[in-house]
Amino acid sequence: MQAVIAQHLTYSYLEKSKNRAIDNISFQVREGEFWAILGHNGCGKTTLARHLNALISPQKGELVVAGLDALANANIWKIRKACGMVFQNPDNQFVSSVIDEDLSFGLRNFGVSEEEIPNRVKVALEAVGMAGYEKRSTHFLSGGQKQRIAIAGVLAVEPDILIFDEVTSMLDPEGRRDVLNTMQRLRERGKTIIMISHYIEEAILADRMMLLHDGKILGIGTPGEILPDIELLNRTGLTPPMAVRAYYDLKAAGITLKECPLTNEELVEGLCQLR
Amino acid sequence: MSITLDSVFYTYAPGTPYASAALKNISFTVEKGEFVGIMGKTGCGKSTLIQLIAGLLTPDSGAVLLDGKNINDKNYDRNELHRKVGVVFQHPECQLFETTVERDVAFSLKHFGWSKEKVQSAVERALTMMGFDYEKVREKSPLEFSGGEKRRIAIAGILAAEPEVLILDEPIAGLDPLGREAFLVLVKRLNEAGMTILMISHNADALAEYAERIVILKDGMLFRDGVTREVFSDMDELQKNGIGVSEARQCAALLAERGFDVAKDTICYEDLLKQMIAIGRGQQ
Amino acid sequence: MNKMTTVKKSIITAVCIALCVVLPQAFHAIPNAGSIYLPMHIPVLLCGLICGWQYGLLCGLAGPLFSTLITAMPPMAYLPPMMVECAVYGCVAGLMMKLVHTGKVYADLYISLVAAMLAGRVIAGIAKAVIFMPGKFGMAMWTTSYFVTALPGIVIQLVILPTLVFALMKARLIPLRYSKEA
Amino acid sequence: MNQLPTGMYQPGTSVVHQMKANIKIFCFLILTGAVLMAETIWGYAVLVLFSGCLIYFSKIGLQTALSSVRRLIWFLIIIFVMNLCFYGPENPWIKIGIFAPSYEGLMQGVHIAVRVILMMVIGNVLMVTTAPLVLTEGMETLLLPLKLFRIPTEQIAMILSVAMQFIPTLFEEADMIKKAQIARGARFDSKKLLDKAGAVMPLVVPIFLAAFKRADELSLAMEARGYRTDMARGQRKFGMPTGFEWLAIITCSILCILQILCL
Repeated sequence: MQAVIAQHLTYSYLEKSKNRAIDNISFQVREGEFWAILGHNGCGKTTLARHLNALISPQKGELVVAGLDALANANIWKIRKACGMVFQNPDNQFVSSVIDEDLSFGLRNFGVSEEEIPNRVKVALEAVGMAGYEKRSTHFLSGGQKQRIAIAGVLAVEPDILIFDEVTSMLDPEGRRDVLNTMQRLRERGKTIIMISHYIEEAILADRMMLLHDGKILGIGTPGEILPDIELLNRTGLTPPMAVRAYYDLKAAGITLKECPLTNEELVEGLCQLR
Repeated sequence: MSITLDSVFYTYAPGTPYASAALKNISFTVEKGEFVGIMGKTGCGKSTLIQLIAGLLTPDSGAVLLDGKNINDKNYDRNELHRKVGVVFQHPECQLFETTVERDVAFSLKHFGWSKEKVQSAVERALTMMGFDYEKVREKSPLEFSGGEKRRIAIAGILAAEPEVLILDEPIAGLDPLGREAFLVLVKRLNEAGMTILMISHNADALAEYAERIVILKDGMLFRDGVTREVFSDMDELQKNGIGVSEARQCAALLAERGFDVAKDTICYEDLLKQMIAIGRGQQ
Repeated sequence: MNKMTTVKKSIITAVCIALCVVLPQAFHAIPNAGSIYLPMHIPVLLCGLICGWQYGLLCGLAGPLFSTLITAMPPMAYLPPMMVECAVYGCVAGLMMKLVHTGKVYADLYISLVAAMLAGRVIAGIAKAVIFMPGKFGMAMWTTSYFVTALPGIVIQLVILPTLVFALMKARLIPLRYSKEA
Repeated sequence: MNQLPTGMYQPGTSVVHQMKANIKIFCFLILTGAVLMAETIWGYAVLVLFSGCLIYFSKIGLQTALSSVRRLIWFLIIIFVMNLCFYGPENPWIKIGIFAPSYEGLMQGVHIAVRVILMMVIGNVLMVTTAPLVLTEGMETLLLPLKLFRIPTEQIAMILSVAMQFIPTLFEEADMIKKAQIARGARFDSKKLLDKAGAVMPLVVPIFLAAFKRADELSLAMEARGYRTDMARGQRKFGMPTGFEWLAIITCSILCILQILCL
């Protein structure tokens, strides 16, 4: 089953403008896949993400999310239920300063019964590793914890697809690790995850990745296919991971590793294998 | 211009449940022209520290000295402090408010008594330095620009005053890779021209590459203060305390684990690469 | 930017209510700020101008109330007349923006603001005379407390509020009133 | 402004602390009515006695209960003196220029002063025993009857909850903006009227821009989480009042009725 099917999506904020936020985007995400969408600021990542959550309806092209046609107005709320979205700034996502109140927000919106709400809240908090935080205030949490609560708020509605729109960009390294670990856990539970980021290191975790530049797709493939292509990364305005850079610099010095490493572990392994 | 903190103590909101980020007995001196990186976990007191240096907070006890003069003395000239110490806060783009870019950048020059020509040339210089075409942007509203551009305009507003000390709080957080690189190169250039730089960052790679000295705070106390190379060489201890080290340093540690001979003070990519080439050649 | 959804108007109202609490505190260090700048009126008027009369009304009622609850300022005894005054500000500002369409944003804003500030002061004065302090609140006291001491505040608000509206339009946080201006 | 104000709330375990916020606000409203209705000496005496009991049961101490009275003491004295001197000029004790103190004036002055003090004491008890957040939650339930007038109470409750949640964040943000502008050399102390307006611009404009940006992002996040104002949502449920709470409501109501009857 395909979680997302996008065909020739095109969108511009000012109608009839030549300045397109996204331009002729086509891709398919299979259920349970972890996608990373990368590009520099203003490349159209966020516009694309908002399409997937029906915050923006497609101007041109076709989009099917979780089997629902995004062009049909009647599907908007169904899509938002099936496809949750977590945003960049953890402070701007809470509707209540009491955690369980905030988590019940989405549930009440989608008509979950009052009896079921406490249980759903509990399960969602456990899933992000914040069990027992129901009655706490959001104001005394660290950035990473806040973002995990925001994820729990989306998770409580039990969506099949989760979109993370630069959720780590305002966090410190510890918070980032926290949130990335949470994503990994969700992926193991079979959720489809689409992560938008400009940290190339985060893309290494993904099954497939997409490079966006000026609203156009420059490349789609596995990290193993995309990341070693330094020329492509440069065109997108990204810098390659250190291991990839080292691979080419070593090659230039006459040392060729068996295959291009993506992580430092693989790089060290590669050096060992020269023996 | 040298900055000295002499056994500074500070408590936030004493006696309330919100009491936080206290500084305890902080002493160190930054000499003119240094590039100092400041690290520490969120809530360790980094931001308090720079606010004390900028004279925005007054220490409970101890003194903050600029060129040997206590900035909290009654007869210390605050205007001089604001002129000599430029502070780029986190998300500086939030400070913009004027109707045109030119007026906003010139805002901090208002009280200097400079001539119109001097103000204009300072504004032009600062905007050009931040990569703008002065004539093109001067009449535009600063609010119309994109996030990254706004940040550059705001920073131009600080640089226009030609401060001797530049304090930066997480200046590259949220920028994309190219923006990050360009900004760090610019800061390095300013530093080479004699400006003292204090930069708070979580980005250990950036600090490893550019800062000469690292100060690390932990729970409001000075945890490390030393040459970048030496501070980062103690990787295990830092990581145990929640401080990340540069990627090159981590990679060097991985190599050492596998029995390769790698110097402990390998913190930049260039150093690492040289040693990896040596290792590779040895292997072959 | 297109028209604002009701969700967005609601949340703008919420931040304006929050600013009724925050702004007076932010002005704290400025001498006499409370009586000169009347900081609590700014978010209320702005909310009315941008979101409409219902939202302005709510902001005018809830803003002072929250401020009393959280910062204990204004004191409980001043709260009811203050709520009436602010509610009228927000409400009238919103109504006037709906009724007045001169084709110039500045003109619309000035007319709406002046009308709102006059109406608020008149109605708060009547309310005080009739309900809150019957017998002791006369014409002389009303003119003094609402106009003479507040005059600088009125002038300052006529400068601040249009500037704010324009800044928000420029930053594309609220839609343009007339598509040509910007 | 390093410090986040928590209002007057002081945690405690007294019976008044433990009452539900909506019941407390309801009682407060009834009592306010009673104070406004009071006309006779006996009416006031009963209310003073009741306030005394209230302070005793809430265990907050006389000091705290009277704290805001002390802050407004000059205001009270001025009101008292004005009433004393101007209220009943028909048969004054003595007439000096426009000052004409009289018995009626004295009574009117006492009347107003006692009324204000009583209101403040009762208000203080409410605010000292209830955390601000809980107070707003309490208010939300009291809004429910407005539904009869087709007022969108759920939307209002949501707005109030979001406003409450934003206050600490905006406090911090406003503080940082202020510091940043001071570091840029902003001065807030100019003398001329129009300069004064200009002087606060560096503070006001960025604070509003930041706040509206937050509003923009949050409204988007709420829509993404399925919020819509055009459809009924689930509602939080509140428990029935406990025995003590019924007692409190009944006592307050009796007080209010007594005051009306004493008229």
